[in-house]
Amino acid sequence: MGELVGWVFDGLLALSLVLLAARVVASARLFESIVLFIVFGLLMAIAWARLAAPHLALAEAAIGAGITGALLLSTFREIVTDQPPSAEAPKVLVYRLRVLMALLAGGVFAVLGWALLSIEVPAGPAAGEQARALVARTGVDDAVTAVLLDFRAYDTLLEMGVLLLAVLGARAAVAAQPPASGDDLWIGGEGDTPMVGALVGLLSPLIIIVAGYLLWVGAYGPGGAFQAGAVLAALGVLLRLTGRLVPLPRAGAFQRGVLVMGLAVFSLAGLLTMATGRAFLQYPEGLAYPMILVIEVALTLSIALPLVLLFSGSAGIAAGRSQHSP
Amino acid sequence: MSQPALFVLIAAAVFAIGVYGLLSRPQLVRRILALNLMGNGVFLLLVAFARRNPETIDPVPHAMVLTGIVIAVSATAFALAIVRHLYRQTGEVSLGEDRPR
Amino acid sequence: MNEASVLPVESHPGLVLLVFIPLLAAILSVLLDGRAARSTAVVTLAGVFGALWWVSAEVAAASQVRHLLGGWGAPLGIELMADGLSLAMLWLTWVTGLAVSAVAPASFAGRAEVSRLFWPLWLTLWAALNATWLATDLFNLYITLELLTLAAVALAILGGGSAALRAGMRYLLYALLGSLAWLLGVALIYAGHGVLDLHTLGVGLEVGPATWFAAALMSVGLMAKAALWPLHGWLPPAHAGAPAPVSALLSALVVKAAVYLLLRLWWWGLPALTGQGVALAFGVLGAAAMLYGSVLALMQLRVKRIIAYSTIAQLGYLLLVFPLASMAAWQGVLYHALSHGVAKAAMFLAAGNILMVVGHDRLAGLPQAMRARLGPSVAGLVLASVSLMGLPPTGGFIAKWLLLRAAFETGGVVWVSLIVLSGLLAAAYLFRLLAMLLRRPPGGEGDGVPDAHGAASLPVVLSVMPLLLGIVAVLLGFVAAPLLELFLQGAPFVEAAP
Amino acid sequence: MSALEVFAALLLLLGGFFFLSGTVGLLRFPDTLSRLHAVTKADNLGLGLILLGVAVHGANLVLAAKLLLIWMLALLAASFSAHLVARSHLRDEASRDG
Repeated sequence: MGELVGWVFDGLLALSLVLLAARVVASARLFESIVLFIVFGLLMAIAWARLAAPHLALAEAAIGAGITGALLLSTFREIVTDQPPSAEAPKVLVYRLRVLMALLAGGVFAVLGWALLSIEVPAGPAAGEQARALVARTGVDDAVTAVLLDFRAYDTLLEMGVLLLAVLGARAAVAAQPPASGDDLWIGGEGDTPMVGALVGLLSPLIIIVAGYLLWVGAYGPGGAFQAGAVLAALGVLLRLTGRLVPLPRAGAFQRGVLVMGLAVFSLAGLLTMATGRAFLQYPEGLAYPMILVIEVALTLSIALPLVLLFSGSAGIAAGRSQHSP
Repeated sequence: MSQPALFVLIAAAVFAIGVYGLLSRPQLVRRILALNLMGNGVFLLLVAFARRNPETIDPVPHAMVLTGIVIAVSATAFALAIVRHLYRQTGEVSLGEDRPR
Repeated sequence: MNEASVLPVESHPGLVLLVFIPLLAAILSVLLDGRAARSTAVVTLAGVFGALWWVSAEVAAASQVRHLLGGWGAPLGIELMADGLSLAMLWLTWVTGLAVSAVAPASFAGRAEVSRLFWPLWLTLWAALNATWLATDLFNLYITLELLTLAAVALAILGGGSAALRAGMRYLLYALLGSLAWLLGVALIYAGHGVLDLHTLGVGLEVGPATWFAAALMSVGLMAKAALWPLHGWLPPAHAGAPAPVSALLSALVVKAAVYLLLRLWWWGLPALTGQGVALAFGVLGAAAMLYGSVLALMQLRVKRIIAYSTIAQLGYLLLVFPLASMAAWQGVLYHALSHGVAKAAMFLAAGNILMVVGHDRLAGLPQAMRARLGPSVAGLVLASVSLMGLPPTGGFIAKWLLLRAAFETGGVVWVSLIVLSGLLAAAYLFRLLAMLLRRPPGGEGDGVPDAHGAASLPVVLSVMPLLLGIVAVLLGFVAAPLLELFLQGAPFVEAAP
Repeated sequence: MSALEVFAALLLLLGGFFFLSGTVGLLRFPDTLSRLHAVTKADNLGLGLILLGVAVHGANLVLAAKLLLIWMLALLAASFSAHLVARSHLRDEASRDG
């Protein structure tokens, strides 16, 4: 009985994912596509949960659907135009091209599906088995956290570089021209409502507690720096939307520090272990857990701030009320 | 059909839908959406394969996908920043055919 | 006492330093927000040089050097590995980096925000390049590829107008698609083999349809990033539209990273698959790139465009190692990568100078008044062109001579004639470029040369750098023997019996 | 099946029914405000019932406390977003009339 319910659930979930993906692509209205993509992300989070990947369910809901969705919506808000659907190439040609593209995509699906189903479980020494076998030697109990911050910590470190580059790159896009003034994401265009203050007052401490909890629990179970950082970033997005954070054209020294802190702490930790005659990021016995914890705290802040800055579309942010008059 | 096999096929379908979207919709935000769909397809694939043996779930793909999600949001944010500034400068939201020289 | 002997042989600290010196410098440059950029660059260059010297000595002795990050080792952990091929790319990166770091302050003078962003972006790009040359883990390479992509696109749009944004967006879409194809291939390989390490994978590989499909996907992804025909569409606008120092980096190094990985993937990761069919396919693609790029370079009307299309053509040579498959071909390809990198950097910097002084880079005669100022740049352009054409005694000559020899020995008449034809085409578009630049402007003065701001002066460092790089491109022709000896450590071929 | 489990199942079913009616309301009601009315009220009640069902099924005080927290947060989010949607709707109406 339970198995059957699971089957029906998985089947519906799978069907919804495919239909949603198709609608995201096919919908005539961009807004609809974006909203459906966010819904797709939320269903992906459920799929992760079904596939026994709670870490990913958390990350997907916060980052994949949440932050990405916020970024897409704020972009939509800025670029939405009343341009009629441009009179493109002759209809017949477009139609033929579409058929060709659909055939190509169908081919990708067929070949990919065939290749995937032909894969058998590898016989040789697999990374995964070793990972599970050696978790006990890492100072954390959770296998995914062990992979992220010990076995393959170098990946995680470089990934922080990608996030930093996204912030720098977004600034490079502006560098050619003066920052646009007056654009604001603040939703309270006609002055605050009492509800906004109440919400921010209630949620802010709660979100900080949740982020702290996620960070701490990462050593034992689903959670960790990425989930915690994404939740903190969500707080930043909320504060930015409600005018509690305002954009700045330049980042101050403190914010620049937070921006690179994760990368810096992580790198220095690795160079420190190397200076004591070990391999890069080969944590000394007994010090693994404290070192990982320090790195994770730095990572959390250095994940949250870039995401907020990218959403804000500015080089820096500051506390304050937006200058909009009622 | 087992649960991993079902999701592996769904992953392939989502990836292929993303390919179609990337090819057929020139609007830049839509292209970015399509790339994100393709990325989600790959992520789903990795995690579904990690569960082939229900007793021993492979943590390595989980870590890879977590990394991949952060990279995806970084690339998306960067791409959207370019789209926004391209729109501010030119009013365009898609790339016309580039005429060489 | 020798430091290296204390450490476990498999974890040489130099490899880590090669990645982390530029990375820490990038962090520092974000913190300092554009201040002290020069001293940061000098320290970084010196540090990387030291680490590179140290690692080179080890490689010369032991043929390859590794570092097991975290002390785990493959298949669980990530490894770094340096062999001759890595060293060649590391040194090329250092030389190009030296030139670019030297000209950047003058090149971006007066544009505070641009130079504030240039340093962290370039230093991160450097770290990402070095990480790519040293990586052996397929998923780690996905991350370094993304680092390269984001840094390269950000640099390409730096300070540009809407045309640069458009070109950057196109570049980004191609590159992200390439990354996704790579990632999908990695997922397939991990599902089928349970490992991500290139060398572990290469040993005792059992080949199924999924592995073939993965290899094809990863190759197509890399081709998109390397602008190999027919996925080259993004390169000319992006490389021609970027600031000159950035064009030099993109053309000498970034596109080569993708070709480098193509070689690593097939010759190290999937040697069992690298047979006749694959070799022929890559040979045909390489030939198409060589001919197509050359013909289009012949048709361009702007200096930077010619150089950009020339990049497409010259990258095609690197694929010839697949059909020729011999030690001579390997040597030739390796040396071609080096000499092309140096020559291209010289040419883009020279083109940047022309753009700066004349105000445009259309193919018209240089006005008399500006010839003196542009003298060293044009001289550098000439030397670099001589090397690209493959005339003695340059580095390009050595590369093309080795390739020709390989084609005679193992290839056959088709490949020989291809190399000869492509060399002639290169000579044609480069002579055309030089002749158009050096002719007397038609109609005496004027000829629509924008004149008022044409009088921009040229800082000395900008002026001489193309010439210096041009000289290096020539000198490469004289030091080939010792360099090749080092860079052939760990090559996938053995010297044919004499 | 124990009596407790039957009770939990009933709560879950009832919660599902409210969710369903909320969705029907969302689809069938004529204008923004009445749709909002249907979806917020019915869904909040439905969620509450389902969480209660889960809590009864789990029979664990810590779990129940967590579920209560979830419900409170969902209520907060729902009321706030309903408020904003309604406000934006009224503003649109005003601008259209004026």
